[in-house]
Amino acid sequence: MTDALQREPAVPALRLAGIVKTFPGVRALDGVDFEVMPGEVHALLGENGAGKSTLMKVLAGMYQPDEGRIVIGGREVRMTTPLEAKQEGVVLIHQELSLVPEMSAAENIYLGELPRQSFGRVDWRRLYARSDAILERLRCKFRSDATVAQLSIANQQMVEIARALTVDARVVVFDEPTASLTDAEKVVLFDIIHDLKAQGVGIVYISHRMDEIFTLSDRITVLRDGQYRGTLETALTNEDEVTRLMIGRSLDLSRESTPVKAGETVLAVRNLTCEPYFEDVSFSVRAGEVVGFYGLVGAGRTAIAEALFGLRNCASGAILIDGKEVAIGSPEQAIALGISLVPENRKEQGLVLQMSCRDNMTLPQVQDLTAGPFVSSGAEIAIFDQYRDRLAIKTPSWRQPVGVLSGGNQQKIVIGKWLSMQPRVLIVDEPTRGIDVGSKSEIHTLLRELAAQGYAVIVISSEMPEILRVSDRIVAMYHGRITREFTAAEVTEDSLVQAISGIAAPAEA
Amino acid sequence: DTVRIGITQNNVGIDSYQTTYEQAFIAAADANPDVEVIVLDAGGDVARQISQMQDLIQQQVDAIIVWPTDGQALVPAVRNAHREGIPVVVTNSNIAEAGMEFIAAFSGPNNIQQGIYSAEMMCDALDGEGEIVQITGMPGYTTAIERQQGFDDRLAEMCPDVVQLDIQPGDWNRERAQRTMETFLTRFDDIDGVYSGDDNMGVGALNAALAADRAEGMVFIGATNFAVGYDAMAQGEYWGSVYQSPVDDAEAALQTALDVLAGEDVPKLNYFDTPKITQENMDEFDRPVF
Amino acid sequence: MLLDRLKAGGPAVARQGILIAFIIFMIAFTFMSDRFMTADNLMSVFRQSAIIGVMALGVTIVVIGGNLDLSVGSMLSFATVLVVDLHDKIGPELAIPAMLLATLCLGAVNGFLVGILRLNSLIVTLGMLSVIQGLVLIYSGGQNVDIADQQGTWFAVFGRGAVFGIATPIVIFGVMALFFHMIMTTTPFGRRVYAVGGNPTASTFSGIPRSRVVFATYLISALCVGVAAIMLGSRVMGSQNNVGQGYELQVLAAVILGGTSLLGGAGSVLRTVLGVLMLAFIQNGLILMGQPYYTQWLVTWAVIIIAVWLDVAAKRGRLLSPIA
Amino acid sequence: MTPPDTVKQNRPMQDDGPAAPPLPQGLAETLPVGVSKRVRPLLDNPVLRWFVHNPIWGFVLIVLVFFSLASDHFFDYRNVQNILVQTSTIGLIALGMTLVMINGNIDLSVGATLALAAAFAVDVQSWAVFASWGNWQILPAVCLALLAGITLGALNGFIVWKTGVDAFIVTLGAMLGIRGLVFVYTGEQSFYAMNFAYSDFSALSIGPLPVLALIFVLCTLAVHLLLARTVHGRNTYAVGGNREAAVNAGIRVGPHMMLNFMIIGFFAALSGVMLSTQMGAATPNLGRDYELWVITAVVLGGTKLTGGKGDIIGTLGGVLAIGILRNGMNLMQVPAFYVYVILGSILIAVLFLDKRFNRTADGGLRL
Ligand SMILES: Nc1ncnc2c1ncn2[C@@H]1O[C@H](COP(=O)(O)OP(=O)(O)OP(=O)(O)O)[C@@H](O)[C@H]1O
Ligand SMILES: Nc1ncnc2c1ncn2[C@@H]1O[C@H](COP(=O)(O)OP(=O)(O)OP(=O)(O)O)[C@@H](O)[C@H]1O
Ligand SMILES: [Mg+2]
Ligand SMILES: [Mg+2]
Repeated sequence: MTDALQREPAVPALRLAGIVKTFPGVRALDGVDFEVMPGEVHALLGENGAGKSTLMKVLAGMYQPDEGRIVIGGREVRMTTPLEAKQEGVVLIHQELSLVPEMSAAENIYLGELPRQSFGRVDWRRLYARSDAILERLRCKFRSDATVAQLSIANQQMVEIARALTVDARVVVFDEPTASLTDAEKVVLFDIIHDLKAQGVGIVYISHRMDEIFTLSDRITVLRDGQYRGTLETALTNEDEVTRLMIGRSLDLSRESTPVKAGETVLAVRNLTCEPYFEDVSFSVRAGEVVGFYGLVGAGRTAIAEALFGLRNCASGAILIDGKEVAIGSPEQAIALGISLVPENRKEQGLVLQMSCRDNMTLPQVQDLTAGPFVSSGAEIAIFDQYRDRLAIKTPSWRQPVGVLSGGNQQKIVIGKWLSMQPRVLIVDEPTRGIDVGSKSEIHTLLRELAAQGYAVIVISSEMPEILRVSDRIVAMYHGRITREFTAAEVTEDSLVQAISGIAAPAEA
Repeated sequence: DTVRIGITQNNVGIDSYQTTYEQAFIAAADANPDVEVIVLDAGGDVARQISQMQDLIQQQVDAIIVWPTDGQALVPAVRNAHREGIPVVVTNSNIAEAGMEFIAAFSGPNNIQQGIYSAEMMCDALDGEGEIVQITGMPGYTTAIERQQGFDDRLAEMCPDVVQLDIQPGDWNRERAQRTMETFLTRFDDIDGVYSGDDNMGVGALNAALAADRAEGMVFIGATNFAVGYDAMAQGEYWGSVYQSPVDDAEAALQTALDVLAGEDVPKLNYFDTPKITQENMDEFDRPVF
Repeated sequence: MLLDRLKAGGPAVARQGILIAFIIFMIAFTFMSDRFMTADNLMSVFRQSAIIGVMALGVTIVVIGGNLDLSVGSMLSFATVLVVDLHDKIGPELAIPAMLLATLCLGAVNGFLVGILRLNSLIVTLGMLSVIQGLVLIYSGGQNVDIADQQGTWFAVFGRGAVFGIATPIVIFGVMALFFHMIMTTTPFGRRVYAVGGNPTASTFSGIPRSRVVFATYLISALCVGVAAIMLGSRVMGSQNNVGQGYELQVLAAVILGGTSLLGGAGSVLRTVLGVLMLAFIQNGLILMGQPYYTQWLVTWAVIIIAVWLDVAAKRGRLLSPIA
Repeated sequence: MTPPDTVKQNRPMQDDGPAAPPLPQGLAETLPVGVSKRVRPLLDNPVLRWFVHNPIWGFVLIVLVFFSLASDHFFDYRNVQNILVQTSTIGLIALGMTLVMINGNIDLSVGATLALAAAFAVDVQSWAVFASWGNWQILPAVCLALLAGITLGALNGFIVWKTGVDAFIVTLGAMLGIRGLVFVYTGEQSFYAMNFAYSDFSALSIGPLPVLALIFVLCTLAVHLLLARTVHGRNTYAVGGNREAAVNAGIRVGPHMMLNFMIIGFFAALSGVMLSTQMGAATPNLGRDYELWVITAVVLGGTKLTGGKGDIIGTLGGVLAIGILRNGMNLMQVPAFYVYVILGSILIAVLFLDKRFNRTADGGLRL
């Protein structure tokens, strides 16, 4: 940490004072103060829906605050558009990717300020040279003329991050940049943050991952329900204190593996092949156990889930439920067989954003919640209330369109939607991406409970702690093949890392 | 040896008149072994008709018959044909004054005269006094404009005491005319007569009046006597119209073109007769086939 | 300010921007023409709007499902020509079901192309508009069709009759509007249509048979056209081959005025009724005021933009769009 | 927690980049997974691959072959000229429509704008002020017509920008309203140009190319360059591909869209002027339904209705396809009633083929 005595009474790079922002029915920010010094990494923490992203959008000129002042480099500013914010040297790396899929990485990096030649022509050479240099710095392996749609999510995130390096920024905001990065890219990102810091840039870092917060930040500010809760020196605090400030209680983060009495095999997969995504995959899941699928992004885990849910045609192999071979041709059939899938991408695959929370939650079973020919509103609300309480979903009412909820609460709606189906096999794909620590541990507890109640649960995750915490068995995948299976007892971090990176010899014939 | 004649029509299928015209034209051409015809339809679009003229010129047909979608807009296209030495016969509704020097002949009814006839029948029926409304064809189309012009001018001249309360379009469409008439009926307590751009719309107006119980004593006058109009006339509900046969129209057009090609001295304007038809003299006419 | 009130009132009131525009218009017309606010005139406008209105109900459902239907205009020509032509050939009691069946087949073709093959609905229905127009012409040989015995047939009841003193078209329109409103707001099918229009991918992931739902919306639209054709045929007692020409855009304008989003997933059948009535009253009001017909187009321009603007502004809580 | 060192070691093993090894190299970028194995070998040939990506040009080729076999007049040099001139009307508007649609908007008012511009172009010539200008009286008339188009486009764009109402709705309203203006202005009558020099212009040729066709070709080239090479062109894709991202990146989306609406207004007006020179007149009903044909051509050319994707080469293919079909059917004297059926069916068929070949990368999911 910087020597406190040497620190001049420097002008803060950024100061937000008394920011208030209301949305219809929600007071998202309620007089928030926030300050970042040049060369400081200031972490912003809070539960899902605490108002972190909203605060940053106010800073980036995307929202107009109802009240409050924004002071950048000692000068009060009013920013009505993102353009003005950019000109003030504020760069926001968005939580939800903000890219144009059909355009090249380079064009995305320099979106809005493509280098020009005469007659308004794009200076392609300069564009690609500069972008390649930035990607080089980020140690990305793809070229800047690659189309963004064809990049993996992680690489798309890197493109988003690359934008921070295009301008002489005074303040850079990273809003959950690591949610879809692998560990390797994380390391690069942290290096970049250190570089920026050394250049005297003020950095705001938002994340739900405590380990990152504690390795990176100098100070931590906590928001709760749109209100400022306090600022802590990272060096002088600990996870427990921060958590308590955030959610008002401590968390028990011990590993939750009440040994299960695994029952009958519910789901078995034999030599399932679905090129080019995965090949010759065999595994089984018993009632009462949680099987974790771990692997690098693109290893083929999602594709397996999709195949089980009737969304992919598989060339060969068999899926057995209760020992009987079944053909699953559509999600409808999968649901009828008692399979539920919490998909990976909640916005595109999980939710109808303009529909109400309740309607989203009951969507797969609305056909059955009827009184005569009509949907029974009472039954629906009962289900909604039950899972709102169980998952601690924060929303003013069931009528709220799901699109305006915070990311974490949206995710909970999706989980609630599939839990309410009372499935026999529950597949959750990246269930806690972007979810705050409190809810995360609730979801973990919940997954364990479900198993204990006799559900067969499959958890796909790219977060090792999560996998280790919830799984009874762990299936490791590499390049579309299962490389090894571990029991909770035998697994170690090292062996798992080896299994997913193709170092260990595949355990198949 | 055979002659090749191209025809581009206005909008076949939009009403029975045009359809019957086309059938009669093809039938007449088939009956004559020396004629080969190329039959095109502009679908009501001027620009498409001009393309079709270009296509016909390019195919070097011996003569072109055109039923203008718009009398003004076709002048340059007709001039082109003229320059290429292809005689043009205009059918049904005439081309604008500026184009007259480029055409070989016009053959068809006189729409202005028809408007005049209708005005005269209206005056007679109302004894030179009363309040009427007018429902015109599709706005912007020559036939509609000419009939309205003939009617308005003659009416003002012949019986200045007949007041036109309002003029609204019915788009050659019976249902739309019916709707327009319904609004007229709410708006005006007294309507003594209705002039419609054709009988199809006229019967729509009649329907509206019947439904409102106000048809009694109301004078309905149209143009282009359709079968429905003829029947309504027979029942005494419809006063009069202008009798115009698409078969005559088509045959006259073809014959004019053949005469031109044969080098005969054809007058510029060949109007075929479109007499008044009223309840009194309707026995002299056959029921229209369309 | 009105807008602040809207905002303060929360979403329930905010969604009624169009209703407010409608009421303003009605008041304005009442002052400008003394014939406007009379029972006769209102009834006459209701009756006139029934045909377009019934079609608009079906199109609303298609649009909520995330698609467009531009083929309704020529489908109306098709259905009307068919029912009128068959009336004299096989009698009304057979003509009506035969026509409905044929029209549903056309709807099924739309549904198959858009729902099952997933082709772009704008272009498919545009193509079908042309195809169906051709079919009508081929069927009728381009001749108008008429019902010979206009006085004697009970078929007249649909367009000219009355039920309890209310014109039948109004009754049919009203009943169908309520029926489809119920379907869309209270049944699982309705929910599914909203979901499919709102997010087709998420709907599939929720086990909704998306193809079948879209297919069904096109059947409904065709059914509505069939019903409209019965009313039209009965009202006119005849038909031209192009009676429905241009209806597709009027219907679409009404649906949009009703606040249904062209992106799908949002909208309401009852509010489409409002849109239909609004357009009909504008037309009627201006003619009553003795305006030439083209002012009606100019006013419609202004009304569409102002009304939809009020609507979206109320939803987002500010008048100007946030686009920089 | 994973110590960073472990991860660093693993780095070389990790796959990055667009095509993860399980996907067949190379093909991943060229074609979506949905394409059947039988088609794949064809794609090694770059010419065939180009046609698969631009199916409309394949269709143009087929139609060309078909009509040249079916009609001896088809490949006449005069007929080719005709096709070019006939295509230019819809083609010019389609250029502007491509921009607007890539932007994620649409413009339904072009047909009415065309009519208004044509009316201006023809009427203003005869204003008394210009009586002494001789043939130069055409100049202010044409300028005024083009200005009217640009103004109406600007109006549409401004409304879309400021109100946030969907362009479909704004321009649907404008379609009715501007047509109303045309009728107000013309008093329902047609105008004609007294000066035959005006309509003679349309008959001029430079070398083998009619002037009208030449104007179309030049405009096509210009818009192609605009779209592919300039910052404005790239921003057009950005705004349509992800409007929110474009806003976030500081592109001034409102003025940007307004500019594209002005461009389409200009082209609609230019098209109207060119049509009126062919007619030497202007009629109030000019350009009815053109918006639908233009949109059809642009979509057939591969532009996505939702925006973000499309190009001028495809659009050119789309307008040629429609122009050739129309012309060919005239030459073959297809009966009017069947023209409707054939045009409609072909439209749907092309869409179907396009879907077969260019299935977008939904990753082979059965959605
Ligand atoms: N456009 C909007 N309209 C209405 N409410 C909104 C809108 N955007 C955010 N909110 C509400 O404001 C609150 C704060 O949301 P915000 O996205 O800032 O949370 P967050 O702290 O970033 O959460 P997360 O960790 O899940 O990303 C939430 O309750 C959310 O529902
Ligand atoms: N190289 C790639 N390019 C484009 N899309 C890909 C690629 N690899 C995978 N995908 C898409 O991403 C989805 C997930 O793929 P896959 O099952 O291989 O990943 P995964 O192991 O679940 O990894 P993660 O979910 O963490 O991204 C699939 O639907 C697939 O279509
Ligand atoms: Mg957030
Ligand atoms: Mg995955």
